[in-house]
Amino acid sequence: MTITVLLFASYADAFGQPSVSVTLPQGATVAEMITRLGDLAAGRGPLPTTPMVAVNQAYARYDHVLSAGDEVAVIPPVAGG
Amino acid sequence: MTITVLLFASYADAFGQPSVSVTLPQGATVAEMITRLGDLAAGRGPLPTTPMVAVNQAYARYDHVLSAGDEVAVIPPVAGG
Amino acid sequence: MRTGLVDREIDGQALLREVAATGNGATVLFLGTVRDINDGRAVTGIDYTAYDVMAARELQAIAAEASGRFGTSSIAIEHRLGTLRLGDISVAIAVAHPHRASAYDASRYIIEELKRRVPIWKREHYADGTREWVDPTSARSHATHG
Amino acid sequence: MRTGLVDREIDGQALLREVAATGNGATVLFLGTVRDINDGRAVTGIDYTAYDVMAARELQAIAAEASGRFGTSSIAIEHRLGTLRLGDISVAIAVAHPHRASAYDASRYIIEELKRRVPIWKREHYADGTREWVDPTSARSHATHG
Repeated sequence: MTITVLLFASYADAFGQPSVSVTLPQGATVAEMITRLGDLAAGRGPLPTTPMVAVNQAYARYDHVLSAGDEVAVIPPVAGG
Repeated sequence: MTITVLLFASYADAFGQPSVSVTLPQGATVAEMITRLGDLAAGRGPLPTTPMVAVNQAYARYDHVLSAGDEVAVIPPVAGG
Repeated sequence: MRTGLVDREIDGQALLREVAATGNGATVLFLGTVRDINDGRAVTGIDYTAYDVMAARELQAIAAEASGRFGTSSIAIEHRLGTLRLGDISVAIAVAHPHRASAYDASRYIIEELKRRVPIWKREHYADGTREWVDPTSARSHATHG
Repeated sequence: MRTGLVDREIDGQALLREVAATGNGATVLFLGTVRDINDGRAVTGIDYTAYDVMAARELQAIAAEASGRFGTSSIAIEHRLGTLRLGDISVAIAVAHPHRASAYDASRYIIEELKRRVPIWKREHYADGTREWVDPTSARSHATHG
């Protein structure tokens, strides 16, 4: 399945775009998505090894299983306030 | 010496006036002033046995020695805010 | 740093303007207002009176203490005297600081010290027409106003 | 209870009006503003961006948690997005409650949770013309803004 991963702030700057498509096997977890994203990010910038992830607008654990159609986002360190 | 003692709120209501004159010997302490005031208050109302006292607009201890000309006040429980 | 006893409406916005400075990242404004219920009794208004000169001195001393302890001079405090209606602001405390933790702590310090030692008194008017001086040290009066 | 992300100036006075009620004796307004110095660098402005939909949901969740924990629905929160200048209000939190301790605690809870989990980011503009995303988890960045 292909998952569109939303990028923000420094992560969007690193990729030069606000989202990136990641191809994953059915039943892939957040952890696998992050590994794949890390490969794509190689040499681009500040993506840490274990960034925060949101699935369908809620923070998700790394063992969370993704489904086609999920809204997935990688969340840089937040700095509101 | 004669000391004018300022009264406020419930204490002023108890005495029916905003101040009361108390005659004290030279060298009298706050404690003696309060004892004398208690005699004057007998039967009038809510003056407690050990109210807070201010001398010259600062809280004073009961062993504080009064001088003629001091501004003395008996302070009911405060309720600002 | 400014403190005052006033006999007019308190304007919280004006206090905020007084403490604003681009070196401050956090501002805390506390407002005490007249509540409709106290200790289970229906309140319709409050008279505030003070030992004016001493109250002004204590307020100023508290502001100076807070300034020293928490490291900011961006402090403005007003307490209103006279007869207040429901919802009227009786006290306003504005504190600004580079950092939020100290802004909150300074604000809290000021209201707690104000309630502990500034010689101000209040007489509540009740719905049944009676009026009574409030004694926060009495058994009945706990966790009350503000 | 109302929360919102806005792209216009925040009006603290309007939030105070929203939470006013005669059952409340205490109101705490917190304002976060753009500071001229952060981590020792001269700041001239800040861009705020957000993952809008999730940020709105998290803000609303935080308000609901504060309401449940501290027992008041008199809560209004706004966070501004876009480019802010020095002194501009980035966040305003108004909480009113019958009693002051809970008003302070709820206000503090909301700002701490907001900073911990609402997906909002800021890019500071420095006097030397550079711009950088702020990472509060980095070693250099401690006890910073607000």
